[in-house]
Amino acid sequence: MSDTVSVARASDTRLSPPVRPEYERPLEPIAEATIIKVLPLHQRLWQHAWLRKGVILICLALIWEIGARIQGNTLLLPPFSAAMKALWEDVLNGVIPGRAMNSLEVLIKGYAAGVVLAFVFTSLAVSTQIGRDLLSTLTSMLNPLPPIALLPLALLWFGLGQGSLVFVLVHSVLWPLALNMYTGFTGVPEPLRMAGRNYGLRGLRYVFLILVPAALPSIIAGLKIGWAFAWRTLIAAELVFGASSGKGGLGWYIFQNRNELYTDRVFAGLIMVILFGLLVENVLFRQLEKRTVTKWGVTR
Amino acid sequence: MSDTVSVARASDTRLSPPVRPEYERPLEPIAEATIIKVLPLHQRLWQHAWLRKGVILICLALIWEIGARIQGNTLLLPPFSAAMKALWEDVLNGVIPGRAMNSLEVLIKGYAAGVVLAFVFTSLAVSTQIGRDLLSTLTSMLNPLPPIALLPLALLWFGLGQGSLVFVLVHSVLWPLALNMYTGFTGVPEPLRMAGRNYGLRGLRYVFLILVPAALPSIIAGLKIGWAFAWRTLIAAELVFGASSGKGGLGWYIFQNRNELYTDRVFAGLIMVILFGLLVENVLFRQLEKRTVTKWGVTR
Amino acid sequence: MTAPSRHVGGTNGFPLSAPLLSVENVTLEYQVPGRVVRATQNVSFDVWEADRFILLGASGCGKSTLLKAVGGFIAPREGRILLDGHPVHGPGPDRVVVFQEFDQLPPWKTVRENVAFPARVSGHLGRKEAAERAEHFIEKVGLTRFADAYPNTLSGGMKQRVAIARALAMEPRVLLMDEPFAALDALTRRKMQEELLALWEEVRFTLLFVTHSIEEALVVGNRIALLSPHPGRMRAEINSHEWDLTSGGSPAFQAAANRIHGLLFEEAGADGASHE
Amino acid sequence: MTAPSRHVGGTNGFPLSAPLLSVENVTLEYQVPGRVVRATQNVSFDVWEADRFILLGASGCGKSTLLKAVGGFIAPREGRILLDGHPVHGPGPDRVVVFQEFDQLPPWKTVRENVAFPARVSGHLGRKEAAERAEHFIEKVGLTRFADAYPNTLSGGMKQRVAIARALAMEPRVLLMDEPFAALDALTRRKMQEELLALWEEVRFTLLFVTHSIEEALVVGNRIALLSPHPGRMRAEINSHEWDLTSGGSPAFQAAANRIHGLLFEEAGADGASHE
Amino acid sequence: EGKIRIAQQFGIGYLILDVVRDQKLIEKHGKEAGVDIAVEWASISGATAMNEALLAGNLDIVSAGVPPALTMWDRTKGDVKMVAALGSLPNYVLTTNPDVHTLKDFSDKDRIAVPAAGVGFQSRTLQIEAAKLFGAENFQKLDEISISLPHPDATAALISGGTEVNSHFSSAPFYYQALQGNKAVHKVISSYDILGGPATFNVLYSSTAFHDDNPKTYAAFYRALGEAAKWINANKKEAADTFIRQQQSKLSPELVLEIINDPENDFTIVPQNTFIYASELYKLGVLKSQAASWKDYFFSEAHGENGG
Ligand SMILES: Nc1ncnc2c1ncn2[C@@H]1O[C@H](COP(=O)(O)OP(=O)(O)OP(=O)(O)O)[C@@H](O)[C@H]1O
Ligand SMILES: Nc1ncnc2c1ncn2[C@@H]1O[C@H](COP(=O)(O)OP(=O)(O)OP(=O)(O)O)[C@@H](O)[C@H]1O
Ligand SMILES: [Mg+2]
Ligand SMILES: [Mg+2]
Repeated sequence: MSDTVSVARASDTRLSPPVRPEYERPLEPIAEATIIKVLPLHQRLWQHAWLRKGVILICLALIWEIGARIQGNTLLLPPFSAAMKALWEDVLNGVIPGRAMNSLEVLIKGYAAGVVLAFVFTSLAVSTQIGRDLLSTLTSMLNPLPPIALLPLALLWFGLGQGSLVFVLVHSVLWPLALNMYTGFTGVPEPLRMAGRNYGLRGLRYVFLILVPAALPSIIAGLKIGWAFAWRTLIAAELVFGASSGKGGLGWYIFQNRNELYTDRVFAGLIMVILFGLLVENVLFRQLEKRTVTKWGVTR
Repeated sequence: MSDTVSVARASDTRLSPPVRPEYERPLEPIAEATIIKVLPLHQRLWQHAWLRKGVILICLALIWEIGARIQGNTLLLPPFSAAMKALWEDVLNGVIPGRAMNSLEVLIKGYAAGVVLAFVFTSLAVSTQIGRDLLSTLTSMLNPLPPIALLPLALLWFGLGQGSLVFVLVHSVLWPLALNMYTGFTGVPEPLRMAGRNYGLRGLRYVFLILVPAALPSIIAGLKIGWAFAWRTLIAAELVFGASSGKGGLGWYIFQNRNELYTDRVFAGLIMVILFGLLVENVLFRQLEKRTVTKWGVTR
Repeated sequence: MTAPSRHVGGTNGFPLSAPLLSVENVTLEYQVPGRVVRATQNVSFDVWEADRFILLGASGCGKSTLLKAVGGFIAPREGRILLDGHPVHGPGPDRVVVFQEFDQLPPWKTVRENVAFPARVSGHLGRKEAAERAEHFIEKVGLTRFADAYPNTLSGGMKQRVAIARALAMEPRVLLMDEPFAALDALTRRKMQEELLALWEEVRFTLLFVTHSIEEALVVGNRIALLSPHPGRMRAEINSHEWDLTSGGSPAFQAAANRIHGLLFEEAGADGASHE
Repeated sequence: MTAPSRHVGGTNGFPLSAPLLSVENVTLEYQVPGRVVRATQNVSFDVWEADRFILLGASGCGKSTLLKAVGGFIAPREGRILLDGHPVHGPGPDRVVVFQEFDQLPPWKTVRENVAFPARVSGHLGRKEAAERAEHFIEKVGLTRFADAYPNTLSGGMKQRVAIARALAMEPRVLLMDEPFAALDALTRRKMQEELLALWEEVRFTLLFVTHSIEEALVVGNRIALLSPHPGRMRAEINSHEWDLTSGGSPAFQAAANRIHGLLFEEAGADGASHE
Repeated sequence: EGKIRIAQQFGIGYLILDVVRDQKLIEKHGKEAGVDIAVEWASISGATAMNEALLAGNLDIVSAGVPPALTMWDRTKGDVKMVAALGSLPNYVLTTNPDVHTLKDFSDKDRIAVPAAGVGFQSRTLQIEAAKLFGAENFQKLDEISISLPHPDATAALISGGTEVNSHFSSAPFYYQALQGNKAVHKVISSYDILGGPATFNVLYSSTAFHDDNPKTYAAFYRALGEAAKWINANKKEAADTFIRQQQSKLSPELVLEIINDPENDFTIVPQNTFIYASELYKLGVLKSQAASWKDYFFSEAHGENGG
C-alpha cells in the first residue's frame, strides 16, 4: 500500500482542507421550470435550420451566377438565372413535370425493390455464416460493376423499358444499402442483442424489432446513399438505353437538350434533380430522423 | 409493499426449495487451457473464409456458365469459360495489365482525393453548426447528380484527361463517404466523446484520435462504397473520355471491345473489375477490419 | 395447507426430486484473437425450484459469464447446463436476464414500452394486459413519473431499475439478475430488495442472483455459491435462508458475513499486494 | 513542518482563503424533445483544495449531472461554477472525470494504452514516463495480468477499474469520480478505497466523489453534501473527516450513518409507497 | 500556332484521321509550311462530349455526325464551322421482321434501335424521311417506336434475337456484321435513299477562333486530310492495316477491307448532301438559323471542292 508514486509535486507541504461548520437545510420546494432566456432576434432566427440552409442555397446560387458570368461561356455553363428561366418555362408548359413523373415512377419502383432486396440479403447475412460470405462476396464483386455492364443482361431478362431500368436501379441501391445495413447490424451492442434474444425473438422478428431500430442511423445513411445513387444511375441509364422517346424521364430530357446544346435546359433538368434531392433530404429523411434517432437520443 | 400482482400462477401451493447441506471445498488449481476439440476435417476446412468464398465463387461461375449455355446467346452473354479464355489471352499479351494500370492510377488518385475531402468536410461538420448544414445541403444536392452533369465543369476546370477523371471520381467518393463518416461520428457514445474531451483533445486531434476510431465501422463501410462507386464512375467516364494520348484504361478496353462485338472481351474486362473488387475487399479491407474493429471486438 | 414460513423446505434432509437447474462441471472460455481467456473452471451447482440462489465472487471471477451461460448466450467449453434435465440450447423467455450493462434497454422504446413489449412478445400477454403489467412494475421500481421517457434520458440507476421492471414483468420461470442493484442508493436498493422478495413470496419464481455485496447475498438469497477469483472455481455453498431483510445488524448476521468474507478472500488476502 | 495527521485542517474556524471550486446556485436542466427535465435545482457548495468532497443522494437526483457540470460538459441553466474564481468553460485535463458508464473506455486501446494515452496527451508526460505511470496504476487496480487486453474483453468491474487507473494516472488537480466502485466486490472495493486514500495522502489532489453508499461516503470523504431526491436540492453538508478505513463497525460510525440516512430519506420515507 | 488537338471517335468512319495520325501527315505538312506542329490525339465517344470539350477549349478539332455539327454551328451563331467531311458512308435500317420492307411497314410492335432516339444522326435522318412519308407534322412518327440503344448492343440483339429489339438503324461496320451474323436480318432502307445519294456521315469541325488564329496549322491539317483521303483510295489494303493498327481493332482484316472496298463507302473529305440536313432541320425547327448553302457552315478552305 505504501509504494511511492514518482510524482512531480512536492509532497511535504501536506495541504489540508479547512474544517467548516456543518449545516442542514429545509427542503426547498420545487420551483417552476426556468424561463428560457429569450435570445436576440437574429440568434433566434439562426436557430432555424431552414433559414441557415436557405442562406447556404442563396450563396451557392450567387456563386454560380457570378462564376458563370465571369466565365462567359453560356453554352457550357449558363448563369443560374438562365437555368431558372428555362426551368420555369418548361415547368409551366408541363414538359418537366411530365418527365419528372416518368422518372419518379421508375425511381420509386427501383428504389423500393432495392431496399427490399437489401433487407433480404442482410437478414440472411446476420443469421447464417454462408449468408454473410455470400453478401460480402456479391457486394465486393458486383458493387464496382458499372450499370452498362448489366445492360445486355437486363435486355435479355427484362426487355426494353422500365424493367431494365428498375434492374439497374436495384443494382445501384442494393449493394451500398446492404453494406451499410450489415455494418449497422454488426455494430449493435451485445447487451441489446442479448436482450432481444432473451425476449424470445427469432429470425425476421428479431431483425425487424431489434436489429433494424438499433442500426437505424447506419440504415438511414444507407438509404440516403441509395437514393442519391438511384438518381445518378437513372439519369445515366436513361441516356444510354431504355427510353423510347415518347416516355423518357428527366434523364432523357437532359440528354436531349444536351444533344441540342440547350445548356440552360440541361441545367434546368439538373436543378430538378437537385430540388428532389433537397426535398427528400429535408422533408422525408429529416422527418424520419426526427421521429426516430433524434427523438430517441441515439445521435447528437 | 403488499400490492397483489395479477398473476396467472396459483399462489397457494407455496413452493419452497429444499434445504441442502452446506459445503466448502479447497481451491482447485488452475488447469491448463482446455484442449480445443479437433473438429472433423470438413468442418475445420469450412472455418476458412477463403474456402467458403471460393466455393461461392465457383458456384457463381458455374451458374454463369450454365445459364449462358442455356441462353445460347453468346453475343449478349458469353459463357464464363469464353470470358476467362479472353481474359487469359489479353493478360498474357499485356493488354489488360496495361489498361488496368492506367485505370488504377487514376482511380487511386481520385479515391485518395475523395477520402481526404470527405475528412475535411466531416471534420468541419462535427465542429460547427454551419459546417453541418453545409455538408447536409451539399450532400443532398450534389450526391444525386450524375457525373455527366459535372462534365462541362470538369472540362472547364481540368481539361481533358486525368484531371477531369479525378474530378468525377472525387464526386463519386466524397459524398457517400462523408455521409457515412458523419453518421459514424454522430453515433459515437456520449461517454467516449466526453472522455476524449476530458483528455484535453480539441479540433483535428479530437477527430482523429477519438471520433475516427470510434466511428471506424461506419467509415469502413463508406470506404467500401466509395471504392465501388469510384470504379463504376471510372468505367463509365472512360467510355466518354476515351483515351487521350493512347492511355485508355479498362473502361476504354471494355468500350472498344463492345463496339466490335467481342462480348467475351467485354466480360473479361468486367472480370478484371470484379477481381480487383474481390482483392481489395478480401485483402485490403479485410485486413483493415481484422487489425481494427475485429481485434477491438467492436463488431461481431 | 397454510402459508408456511418462507424458508422452510418441504423436506429437511436431502431432497428426492430433481433440481430445476443443474450446472455440471462447467468451464467457460472466451476466444479472443491470439488467446483464450478462461472465465470459470469446472463450476457445478444445483438450483432448485423457488431457490433464491446467489453467486458471489470477486470482480472478474466469471459471475456474469456464468449467468450468460445459464441464459443460453454462451455455450460451455466443458460440462453442461441442464434445465429440467434438458441441456440449455440458446436463450429464451423462460430464463430472463437482467444484465450488468446500462445499455441493455432498446433506446427506441420509452420506459413503458420497454417494460410492456417483452411481456407481450414473449407470448404471455395481450397488449392491454401487458400495458397494465408494465404500469404495475414501473410503479414498483418508482419510475411512474418517467414512464414516457426514453432510456437515454435516464440516470444509470434509473436504467437499471427499468431493466429490473422489465424482467419482473416477463414473469420468467428463472430470473437471472446480474448485480441489478449495484447502481442504486441505499434506500432505493432496499426498496428493490423488498419488492423482489415480496414478488418471490407471491410467485415463487426461481432466482439466480449475482452480487458483490455479502450483506445483499445474505438478505436476498437462501443459498449462496462462493466463487474464487479469476478464473472462477467453486469455493463453497452456504445456506442463508435464516436471514431476511430485518436481520441486518445482528451479531449472528455479522458472523455469517465475516465467514463468507473469509472464505472468499482469505487466499487473495494472503498473497497480498500483488492482487492477482 | 512535520506531517500532520490527515484530517486536521490548517485553521479550525472558518478559513480565510478562497475555495478551489465554488458551485453557486446551480440549476441544471436537460432539454429533451417536448419537455425540460430539471436535474438539480439551486445547488451550492464549496470545495476547498485537498477536500475529499462527497455527493450523496438518491438514484436520479442529479449527482452525475452535477459532476458533469463541474467537469465542464454541461453548462448550468442558472447559477455558476467557479474554479479558482474563474467560471468553468468546457472540459479540460485539470478536472478528470471517472464516468458512471462502462463504455467510457476507447475500445480501440488496450488497458495499458487506455491508461497511458491520456496521461501523455494531457500534456504532462513523455511516452516512456506515461508508460511507466500506466504500469504503476494498472498494478494498483490489480489488472497487471490484463494490461494487454482490450476493454471489450473485460468484465464490468474491470472496466471501471481501468477508468479509475486512467484518471489517477492523469494526476488532475480535481478528480471527479462518479460511483467508481459501484461495480466492485467488497474486497476489491476496499482495496480501491485504500489506494485512493493513499494516493490522496501523497499528492493531496482535490476529490469530488459521487457514491450511493453512506458507509463509503463516511470512509472516503472529509465532507459530505446530501442531495434531495429528484430534482436534486441541497439538504445538508456534513463533516466526516473523523472517519477512516479503520472505523468501520464502531457505534459512532453507525450513528453517523444513521443520521445521514435519516437526512436523506426521511421525506422520501414519509410519502411511502408512491416513491416519487 | 504550332499546336493542334484533335478528337476522333471510334470506328471505321474515322479512317481518314487514322491515316493522318499513322503517317504523321500533319507534322509533315507543317514542316513543309515551316511550322513544327505538336499534335495531340484524343478519343472521345459521343457528340455531346465532343461539343463540350470544344466549347471548353480543350480541343481544337472534333468530329461527329452532320446534325450535331450543324447544331453547334447554329447555337454558336457561326463561331463553330465545319472543316471537312470524313467520308460518305451509308447507314442502313435493318430488321428481322419479315413483314417489313419499307419504313411504312413498321407497326407499334416493332422497335427500331438508334444510338439516341429523337436526336442524333440516325433519328434526324428518320425524321426527314418521316416528314416526307407521313407529312411534316408527323415527322416524329418513327421516333415513337425508336429506342435508345448503342450500336453494339443493338447489333447483338439483332443477331441473336430473343429481345424486343427487331430493327436497327445501323452504321458500318455493324450492318455488315448484322447481315452476316443472322440470315433473317434484311435491309429496309439506306440513308443514301433518304438523302438522295451518297451523303457525308461524319464531319470535322472547329472554332472560328482556332481557324483564324492558326492559319498555317489549319492549312497543314487540311492538306493532311486531303492526302490521307487520296492515299486510302490508292492503298485500300494498307488502309485496312492502318485502321487495325491505329484503333487496335480486333475486327478481321477481311471485313475491314471489304468495308473499304465497298463502292458505297467513299473516303473523301468533300462534303456530300449535307445541305439537306441544314434545310430540313431548319424546317423542323431544330435549327434556328437558315443556311443559304452548305458553304455557310463550312470554313472557306473546303469551299473549293465540289461539295453539297
Ligand atoms: N467478451 C469477452 N471476451 C473475452 N473475455 C471476456 C469477455 N467478457 C468477459 N471476459 C473475461 O472473462 C472473465 C470473467 O468476466 P465476467 O464479466 O464474467 O466477470 P464478473 O464476475 O461478472 O466480474 P464483475 O464483477 O467485474 O462484473 C474476465 O477475466 C474477463 O476478462
Ligand atoms: N441525457 C439526459 N437527457 C435528459 N435527461 C437526463 C439525461 N441524463 C439524465 N437525465 C435526467 O436527469 C436527472 C438526473 O440524472 P443523473 O444521471 O444526474 O442522476 P444520478 O443522481 O446520477 O442518478 P444515479 O444514481 O441513478 O446514477 C434524472 O431525472 C434523469 O432522468
Ligand atoms: Mg459482471
Ligand atoms: Mg449517476
